[in-house]
Amino acid sequence: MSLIHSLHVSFVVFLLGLVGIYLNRKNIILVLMSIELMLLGINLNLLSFSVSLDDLLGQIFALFILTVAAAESAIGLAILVIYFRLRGTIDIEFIRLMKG
Amino acid sequence: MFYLFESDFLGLIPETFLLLGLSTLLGYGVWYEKGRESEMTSHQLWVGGLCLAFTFILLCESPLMNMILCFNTLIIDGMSAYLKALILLSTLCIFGLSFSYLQQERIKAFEYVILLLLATLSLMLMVSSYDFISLYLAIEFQSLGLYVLAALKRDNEYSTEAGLKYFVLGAFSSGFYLFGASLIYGLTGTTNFEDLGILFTGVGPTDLFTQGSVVVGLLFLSVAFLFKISAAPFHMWSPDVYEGAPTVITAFFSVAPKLALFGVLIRVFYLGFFDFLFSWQQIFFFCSLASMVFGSFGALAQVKIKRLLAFSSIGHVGYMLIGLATGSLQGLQGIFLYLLIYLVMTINAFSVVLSLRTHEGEPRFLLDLKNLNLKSPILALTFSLTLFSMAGIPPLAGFLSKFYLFFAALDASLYSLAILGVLSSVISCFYYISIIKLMYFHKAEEVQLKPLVGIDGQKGFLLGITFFGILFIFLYPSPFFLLSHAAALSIS
Amino acid sequence: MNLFLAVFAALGISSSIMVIRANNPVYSVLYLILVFVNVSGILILQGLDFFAMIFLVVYVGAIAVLFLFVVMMLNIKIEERQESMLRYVPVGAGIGLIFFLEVIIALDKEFVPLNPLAFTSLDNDSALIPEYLHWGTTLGQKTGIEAIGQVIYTYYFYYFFMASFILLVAMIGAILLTLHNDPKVKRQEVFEQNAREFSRTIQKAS
Amino acid sequence: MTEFFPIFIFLIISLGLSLILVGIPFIVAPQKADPEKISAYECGFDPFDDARGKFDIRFYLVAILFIIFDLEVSFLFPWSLVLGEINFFGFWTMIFFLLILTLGFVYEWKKGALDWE
Repeated sequence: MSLIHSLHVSFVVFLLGLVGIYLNRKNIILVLMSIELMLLGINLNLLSFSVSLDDLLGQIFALFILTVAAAESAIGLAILVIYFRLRGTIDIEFIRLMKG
Repeated sequence: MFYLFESDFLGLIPETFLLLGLSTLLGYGVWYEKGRESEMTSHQLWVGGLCLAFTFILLCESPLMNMILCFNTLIIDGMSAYLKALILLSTLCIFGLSFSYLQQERIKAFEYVILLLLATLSLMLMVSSYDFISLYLAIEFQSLGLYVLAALKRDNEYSTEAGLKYFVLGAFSSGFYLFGASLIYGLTGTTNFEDLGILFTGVGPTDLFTQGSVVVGLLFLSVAFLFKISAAPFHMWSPDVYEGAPTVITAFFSVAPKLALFGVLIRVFYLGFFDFLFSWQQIFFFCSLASMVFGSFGALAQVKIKRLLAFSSIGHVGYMLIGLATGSLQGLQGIFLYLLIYLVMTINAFSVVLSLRTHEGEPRFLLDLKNLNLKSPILALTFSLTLFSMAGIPPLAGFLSKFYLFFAALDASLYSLAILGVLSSVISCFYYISIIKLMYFHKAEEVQLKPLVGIDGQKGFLLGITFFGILFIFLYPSPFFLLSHAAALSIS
Repeated sequence: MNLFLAVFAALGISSSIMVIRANNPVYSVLYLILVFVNVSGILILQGLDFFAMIFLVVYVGAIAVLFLFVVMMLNIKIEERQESMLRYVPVGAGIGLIFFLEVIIALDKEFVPLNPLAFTSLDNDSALIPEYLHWGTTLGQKTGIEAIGQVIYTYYFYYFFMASFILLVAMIGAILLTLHNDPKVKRQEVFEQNAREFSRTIQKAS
Repeated sequence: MTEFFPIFIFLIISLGLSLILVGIPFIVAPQKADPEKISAYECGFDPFDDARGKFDIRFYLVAILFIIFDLEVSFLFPWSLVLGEINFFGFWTMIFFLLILTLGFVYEWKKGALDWE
């Protein structure tokens, strides 16, 4: 029975990651964090499926999602740092250089 | 158990060669880079191009044509060989274009070549991946390389902003893809396309399975893929990224990933979920309609060259999605043919844009095209013929591919798609011809004409080859028909 | 047992809400760490101890530290005005509800239909999900980490190679983007300094 | 799950101890805060900027490389346990993995990312 509970948790965390990307006007770091939240939700989802199906494939998928999430956040923060050094700010409303 | 796979590495010879060449290039580059950065980049470009040429030869001569490798995580068949050849050719053309570009833009990072080779390696592995995990790893491997390439010019605000936007949307669409894949894994227990195909055989719309969240997972998967090929409802990111990234990288963006992602789309939806045709056909039907309309109408209001090319590539994606929406082998063959001709046209268009360079920098606005026919008449002629073929004027290559796709759509009785395809290509004719009018008939006010920087050898060669292809493909198209037919047959 | 799951789940969800709503980025990073810890707690309850520890080591140890680094490096002003989220509530809640209900209802209804047993007793909800006989524990005692280790390096070695390529690209990309060694900085070349000989440094001027 | 009980008790004790140590001064110590006492002391003047100084970029690069090599180590854990059962094929797979990451390490060393000026 604990599968459905952990599924609920993983769906809510995934949804909050989704909401964090769309509905925030603060700064880009929050977008990167909500991407991490999304990947965390998916990891939990896969692991609870793997426990309920009693099969290893989900755990292997989750392990590789973990490595890709780490590499991705490394690159994302690298781009963010050079963007900050150029523009002095990372508020979302100033990232509209190429409008129209 | 371990004796099963002796021939596994036989099938992967092109990729292993590319990997070994890559690592030696990396070692050579970083060891001898100290004093001579700019020569190092051109060295790397030449040796990288040679490495790609050898991989192409190895690919054509590979001993195994149809095989499932590495404990059914990879597959090698007609389609993957065809698309790998196209990917290698497109990267070779990009290398050709970037010789003069790197000097003019003073990009002294030799890693540009390494990252492009890594991206090609990941595209080749993506095309032949056979389940959700290897597909996800290949997609991430490719997009990580491209995030960095998009943000390569660290001192240019547009490039870093393009890299940031591409990163956020790439990570976002991978999140969608993973959610879909985890749902499908949760309900079927397998991530392999072949097992999924076997599991779902004979599943009709009323079956128990299909009401459940397998369709939800499928929806998430298709949304993620449509995001990545920037089809219509999810295309907002691509004009900004295409405009911000360095021009050669924009050329790479608009050619190579689209090739691989269409191969992946075909692999997932025709091999794994073909029995769910009733559900994902509507998604592609709607998206191809929307992207044809957005592609043509969006381009009307454009002022900058690269944004216009971005919208025209959205339009081309819309035409290719027609082939997917048909669900028939003719549609597939139409897609493969269209991919080949799209590759030729885009390389030609980008090499023309790159050779428009004047001494004080790169042209960004369409107005810089003014009275090009006085500056260099041949370039103006080439560009206008390329634009005609993009619009689909009969004797040129673009017409051949569109003609074939519309016939496949009519066979699969998707009449509205075919009609709207013709209408949107008429609208796209309008804005293509407006550029040609700008080149020929607008008189620039200032008296002296800014002379263009000379076109270097590699770019001239590329211009000639692609121009020849656009003009004369109509005379002898049968080898390309046979190739795309063989590729399409391997999916049946 | 269910109590712990409920506690971890509640803490995890509330702190992930706070990650988005906190106005000071340092607070949101700390809430992110709290989410990671709670999720690894849930994993321990499900018996995946290797993953719980790897989550703690990799997610909390490395990624959250990186986020803290970047938050400290870019001196981000604290959000003074707490712009009201009420504007988004109708639309956001609507979409969120549809998405959430659709997936949950779809999942709950036919979660694992393969077992015909489940349909005979449709009335009480608990019988719908059959409790599995965990063969893993009854037969050989293979812990989670050994099971994973046996499979990753032999059967799924292709994914393992792809993971190494991804790490390579991440390393090259991060260095290419952030490293700028300006030539003006005089660097200590220890080997050259040691290997200096008298004859080569002092030349007779005449 | 019972084998995790000792760890859980250890967790509870450490959590409780730290909360007590943090909580007691709030309860016991006198709290008489007035604006002057709370504001940051800048020898009489009010501070221009918040006290947080900016980090240098070198620290960032070390954090990134830590993540990548941390992941490499986390792949070594299961390998070391099952080396007996995955005989030579598993061994050579890990060697290839380490080879690629040493290639990255050589690249980073020669590029000067580890120098510390």
